[in-house]
Amino acid sequence: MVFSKYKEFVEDGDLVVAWIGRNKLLPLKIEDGQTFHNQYGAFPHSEMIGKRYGQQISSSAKQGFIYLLQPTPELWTLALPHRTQIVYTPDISIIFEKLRIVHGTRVIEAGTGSASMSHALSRTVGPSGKLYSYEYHASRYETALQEFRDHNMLDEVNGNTRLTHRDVCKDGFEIAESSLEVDAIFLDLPAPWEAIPHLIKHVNRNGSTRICCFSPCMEQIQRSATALQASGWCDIEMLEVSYKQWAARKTRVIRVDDSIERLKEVKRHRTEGFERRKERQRLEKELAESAENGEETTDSPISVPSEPPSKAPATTERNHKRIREGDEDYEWTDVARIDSNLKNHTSYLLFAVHLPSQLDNESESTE
Amino acid sequence: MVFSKYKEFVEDGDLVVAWIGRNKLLPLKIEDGQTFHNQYGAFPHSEMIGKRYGQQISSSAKQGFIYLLQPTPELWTLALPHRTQIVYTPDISIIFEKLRIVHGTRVIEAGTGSASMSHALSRTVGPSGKLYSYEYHASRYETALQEFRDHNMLDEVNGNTRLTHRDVCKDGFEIAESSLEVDAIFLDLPAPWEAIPHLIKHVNRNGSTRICCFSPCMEQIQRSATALQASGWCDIEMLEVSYKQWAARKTRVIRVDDSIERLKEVKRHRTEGFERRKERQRLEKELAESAENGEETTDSPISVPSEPPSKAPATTERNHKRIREGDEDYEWTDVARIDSNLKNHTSYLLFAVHLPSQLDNESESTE
Amino acid sequence: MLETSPIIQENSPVFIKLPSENIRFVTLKPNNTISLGKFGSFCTDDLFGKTYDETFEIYEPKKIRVLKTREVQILEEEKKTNKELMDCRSNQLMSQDEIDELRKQMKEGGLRGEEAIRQLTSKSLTFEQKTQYAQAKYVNRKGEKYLQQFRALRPCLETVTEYMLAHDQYKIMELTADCSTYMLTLGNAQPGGRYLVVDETGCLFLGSLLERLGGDCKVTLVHPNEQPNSSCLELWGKEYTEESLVEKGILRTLNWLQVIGPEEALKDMHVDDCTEEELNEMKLRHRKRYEGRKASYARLQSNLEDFERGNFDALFVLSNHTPMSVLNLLLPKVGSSRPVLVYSPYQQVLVDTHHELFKWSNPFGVTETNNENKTEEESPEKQELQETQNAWVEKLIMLDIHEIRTRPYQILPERTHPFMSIRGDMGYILSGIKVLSSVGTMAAGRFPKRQKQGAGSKKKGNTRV
Amino acid sequence: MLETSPIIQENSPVFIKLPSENIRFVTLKPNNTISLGKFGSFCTDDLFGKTYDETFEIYEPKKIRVLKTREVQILEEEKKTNKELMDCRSNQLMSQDEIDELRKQMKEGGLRGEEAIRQLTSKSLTFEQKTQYAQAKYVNRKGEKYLQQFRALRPCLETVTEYMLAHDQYKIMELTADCSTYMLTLGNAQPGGRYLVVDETGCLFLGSLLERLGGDCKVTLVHPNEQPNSSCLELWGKEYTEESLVEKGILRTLNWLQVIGPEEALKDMHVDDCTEEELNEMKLRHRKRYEGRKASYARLQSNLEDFERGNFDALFVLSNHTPMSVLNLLLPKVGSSRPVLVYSPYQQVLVDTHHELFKWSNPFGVTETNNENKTEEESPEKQELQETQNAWVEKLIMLDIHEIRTRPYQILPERTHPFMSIRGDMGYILSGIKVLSSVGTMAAGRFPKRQKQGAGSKKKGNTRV
Repeated sequence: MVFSKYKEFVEDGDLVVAWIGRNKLLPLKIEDGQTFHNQYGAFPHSEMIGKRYGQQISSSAKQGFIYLLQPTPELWTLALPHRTQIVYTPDISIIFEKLRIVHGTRVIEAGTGSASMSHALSRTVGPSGKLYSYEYHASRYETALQEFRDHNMLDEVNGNTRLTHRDVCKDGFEIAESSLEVDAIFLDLPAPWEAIPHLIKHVNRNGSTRICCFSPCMEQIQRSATALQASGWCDIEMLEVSYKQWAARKTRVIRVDDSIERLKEVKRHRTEGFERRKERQRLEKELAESAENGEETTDSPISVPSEPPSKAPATTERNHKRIREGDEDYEWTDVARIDSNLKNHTSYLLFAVHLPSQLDNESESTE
Repeated sequence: MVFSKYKEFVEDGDLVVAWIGRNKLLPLKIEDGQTFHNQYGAFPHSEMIGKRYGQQISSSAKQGFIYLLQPTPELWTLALPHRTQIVYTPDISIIFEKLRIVHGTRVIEAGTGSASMSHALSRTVGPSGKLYSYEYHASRYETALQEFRDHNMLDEVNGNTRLTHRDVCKDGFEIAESSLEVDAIFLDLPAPWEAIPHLIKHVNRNGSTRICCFSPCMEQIQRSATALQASGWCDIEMLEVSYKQWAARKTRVIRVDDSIERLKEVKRHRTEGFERRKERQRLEKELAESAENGEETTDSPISVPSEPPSKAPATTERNHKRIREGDEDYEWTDVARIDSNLKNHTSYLLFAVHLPSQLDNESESTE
Repeated sequence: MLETSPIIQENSPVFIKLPSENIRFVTLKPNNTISLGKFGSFCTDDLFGKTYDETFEIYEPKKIRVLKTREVQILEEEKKTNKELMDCRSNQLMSQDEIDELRKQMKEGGLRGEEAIRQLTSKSLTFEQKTQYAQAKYVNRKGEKYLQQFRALRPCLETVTEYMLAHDQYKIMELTADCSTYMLTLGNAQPGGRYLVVDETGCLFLGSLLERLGGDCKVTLVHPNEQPNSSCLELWGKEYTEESLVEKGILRTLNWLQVIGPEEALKDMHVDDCTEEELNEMKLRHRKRYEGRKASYARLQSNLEDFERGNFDALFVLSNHTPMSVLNLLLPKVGSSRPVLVYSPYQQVLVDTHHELFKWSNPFGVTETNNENKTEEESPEKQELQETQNAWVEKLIMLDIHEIRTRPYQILPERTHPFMSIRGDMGYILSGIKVLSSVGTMAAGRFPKRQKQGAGSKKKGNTRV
Repeated sequence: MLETSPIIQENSPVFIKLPSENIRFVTLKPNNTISLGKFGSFCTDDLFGKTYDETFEIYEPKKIRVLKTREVQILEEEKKTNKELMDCRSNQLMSQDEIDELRKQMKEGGLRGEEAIRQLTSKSLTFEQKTQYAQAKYVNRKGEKYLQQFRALRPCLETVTEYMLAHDQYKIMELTADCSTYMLTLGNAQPGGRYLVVDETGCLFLGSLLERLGGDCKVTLVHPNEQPNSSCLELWGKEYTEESLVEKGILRTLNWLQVIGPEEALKDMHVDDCTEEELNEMKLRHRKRYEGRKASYARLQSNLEDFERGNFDALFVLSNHTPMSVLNLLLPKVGSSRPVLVYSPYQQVLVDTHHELFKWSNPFGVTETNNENKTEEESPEKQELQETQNAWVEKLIMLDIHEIRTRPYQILPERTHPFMSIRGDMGYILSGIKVLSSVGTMAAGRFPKRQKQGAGSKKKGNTRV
């Protein structure tokens, strides 16, 4: 099955997802003798073998660390190489809800793309389910095939996934050796409406079949909706997934009283300075008078060294240094902060249901 | 000007907005001799005259109260009688930002509708600005005219607003006695694209003119965008206003330890009960044996009155009564709660700018 | 494994969705009449053998037929159109004459409701003719009373949640289907998994987990009362009841008192062995009770052993208790590299939890040493870890607070827009992944910055402002 | 009143928006060369007399012309198309041959950048041909270097805020234009108003307020340092500088020390009167300094008197200080029935403030009695209120926390969708209206339920979980 069953220890040949830093994950194929490098140093794979999944690995020079995580479709989605725009986990999870993707579900997916959806589907439908994935683009197909093989997903190697190189819009979904009937269909295609007419052969005869068309533009959705209706799908719904991610942060509690205290210190500071300046002026004046020299000096730079006031305004000094968030010398309050870059849109999700009663319609109309 | 200038005291003849309860506001025309009634009692207007704006007024029987607020366009929006779907304050405020509605702006608005936008525009453009409002629907026009008159908005009575009964899509915006040139245009019409060609006569010759089309459906926006482009508008942008309102609330802090304590009490309670039951069984058995009667009674209702355990589980009792939010006997934490009904959509807002250079285009093309 | 069928059968659980969008739950006992109030009634037997999700019409009293897809499509279109008319700029004044004319037409024509609606709403739905909208709105309201149709839905995450949100949203902690499915996905719920669950949503979430995995999983449910509140489970059918799940070996339950005091809990449940002789002498009822108690004890012992073994594949927390008080007790039982998911109706609760989890750490190996004698067969790597147990701590990384929701649209020709108003409440989800950190390397120089342990977050609670 | 003109003039403030979407601020001194880096340079004189918002092309070194609307429309369309291509499902593999071909074509053809883009992007933008998208994306990036165009924007709420968010978002407390305009609207900002403002956004908000009212208002700005930080004001032009505003009588400023200790503040500023004789004997510079100090004293006195008079038409707070510490000092100065608006980048800060404001009350009339001798001409009603001052308290009602933001769309034929990613940060606004409540009636029976005064919100801060 996809990736492997839950396991505790990292073995030679495993695929791991390495946590490098916040929002920075990398896939790593463990091969004894290899070494992973990043800005914090070298991480020999030999040091990783036998470690627990989730365990921290230090670089050889102990300059930094990574964590080795066991891959899941969700971690894979964050770490995978992008061949196309990918389907992210929030969209995937809503599609699972609406398409009733559960253990045992048989699913058609076209196209495969970067395969983030494929991994999630394969995982959830499990050994009693089946994923039929179609990809039109030749090199993307080849890459996905290799990936599925590496991840133990292919049905030929005890997995549940069948990958086909096909332009489904032109050639449909039929697979020679078997009659294909599915519970759920996911179309992530530029023109889903061209594929929809081919699907009627593959819907359930004795139960409902659900479909999702995933398209970024409103006009694509409108065309797909028309095509679905024409093919006898009903319960046509459209929605967008709105998703935000927040981090817990701290923000300083500063009271007006604090600022008033600082203003008072500034005033005291100035008053002291003023007193000192007055005294200095008096001295200078005496000096000048004694030297018969009337030139004013108050506004020019003064060479007489001015002492700092006895009480340095500590708060002012503090304001000059950058305060670390959560610094114990200050008071903080807990807040939530959203990512500064927000995914405002991925795609519109169009859903519909096909029911056996439609097949009666068809047989009636052909009778 | 719209409503009146800020004032301190309620006078006979004033329009006030009465706060009746959370999210419940009503317009009230103060007329000596009249009385306002609600479920809390009677509120004679005579008691309101001379009171401060913002002051609480008790019902005659002191059973309840209202607050008298001085009307603002925003309070009016919450209190006004709905003649059509209204434009709400969040949309209004974004439209003001995008159309650069400021002191002195000259604005066209069509249609007037329930006039929530009209009030806000009239207020903000102020005495040096001008609002030209158009309404097609005869009875809505009449109602709005009376309302504008009552609210001191009409230009004929020292205000800044001119209301015209007109189908602008058919007959355009021209006003006989003056040449109309404006800085901003707001179209809240079923088919704005029909009105757009008429606007070219009314854009600024020496500066930019901005427009907003306010339409609930995507297809209306698409048509309007095409019409704007055809009329030489540029900088075409579309957006939706997303708005949420939160209330500060408290939620209880309950720790697992609290539940463990309760489980322990239940256990103690049961053990005590079990001991008592065992004792009772023993007594009953003796009784039965002495009476030569072997019938078991433990599972049948028992008539021997069972005493409550010495320590009643107070927490359990508490769980049965409804706890008031913020009850001092409990621990609470502060949270925010959204309204349970969320405005998911009002309208799409389409904006564009008209520049004097377009007028050069036109003169060129007519030359 | 839990069976599911696309076909409605005797004793199947069914959600009946009415034209009014109201939704009801029934278990279809044979030869029973189900009354839908003004929408009519039908006999359960007539549904057996039919497919879930179909739309049925009560065309004569107690007679039902499946509506063909085309008919359903037309009904949907009308319903959407009318919904839009109600939402969308339709607060127009409507003359009494117009209303009366409509009433007359419907009455005299003797039209079936759906036809009346079709006829009226299909007529000139241009934006210019708003008054017609108002008419259609009126007709729709009438129509709802005439349309004798319903859909028979299969229990599923979406439908069960919709039902519960409509009927008792606080009982399920206002949990939306969107939050449940996102937690299941982030939690890597997969067939064969072993999960630790705290679920105070009447086990709505647990039901969704079991549905997704078809019951191919082991779940330990920790609950705050003597018995768990699992009232939502039966909405998935009788196979999903707590009793059935426990019997099938899918579900184990423990209450908090048992979790914190396993020995005492076992002692309380202990039953002295009876000899064969004593057993034979017992009355049948007494013997059954004895055997029941013995079985309960064995089950508790097994549940506790399984719990102590830890290494769960995910932890899901949906609790009215302060999350950290739950997590402190359960995090040590989660496997390394495994996800932890916490739900709350309030973002702020999760912000606090996030801050506390950021600081949370737990010496690794301590829980294993408790049952050292049971782990003799473990790999040498693990033993090595145990030897240097003080050098390793469990921590959480990738902590994030998620807000997920769906925004539904009306999708109709020339009238595409998001629904005007939707449900506002929604919850938040905190996620993290458990890892093992080396205490030794944590002080190293170039390591990524981390917040100082125990950095003071002085609360502004009682201080003067 | 502050003047505005749609025509660019000598010393006008202008925001230059480049094809890269970068935005720069310049004040147009006469006969100056403005360099736009790779986009070329132009002479300021050539902009004078032109209309704001137009798009200019640098068609020869230092020569500019206004682009006609049609040309601008085409550029916009291309830019949007390219933006979409970058956002939208375009992470395709692109062959090096394709890239090289494009490079060659652009180089050999000697096309002007805009023409190259038009030619390439207009070609077969179907969804099937994704590789073309990637090409267009590449061309666009190149194109930005060739397009020698810019727009000359007038300072306004939207543009100034966009500029500040791009250049120093923390200086302006991440205040968005959407929040500013919503506060101005909810705050009923209207010509002739008298406002109390705490603005630590570099006076970005204050600038927006003055822009909206055309300066037809009186504003008292309370600030935390000796002098206010009003660095954003100059972005609206020289008429908007603090000095100019103070001189015109539009702006008064007070720092917190002056607010809490007016007598001492005045005493500190006091200057002994000089006789006419002494003045005549003074050196000019000394005399100027003396007069300056006298004027400062008079201004402070006037500012303080005006502040003490209270009755402001709205209070706007955008402060890094805990809102309640600000509100405690300023709420008594707000007029009854007048709005109070508080901005924060964080919702939680406003939740706390909301809870505290819910409990806040202030005896009414106390502030008036301080300057009793100044209020002799007041109405009998007011005097009556003062007599029973203990019976009335100031409170806030209609407290709400608002979240407002805009969601921009790409609007292109066949390619309509919301922008793929937008700025995530945004602030929140707390609003309320000040009222006068009767202490006597507050205990009456049927009054709407209210939270008990001082109801304990025990913080979970240091307690064990």
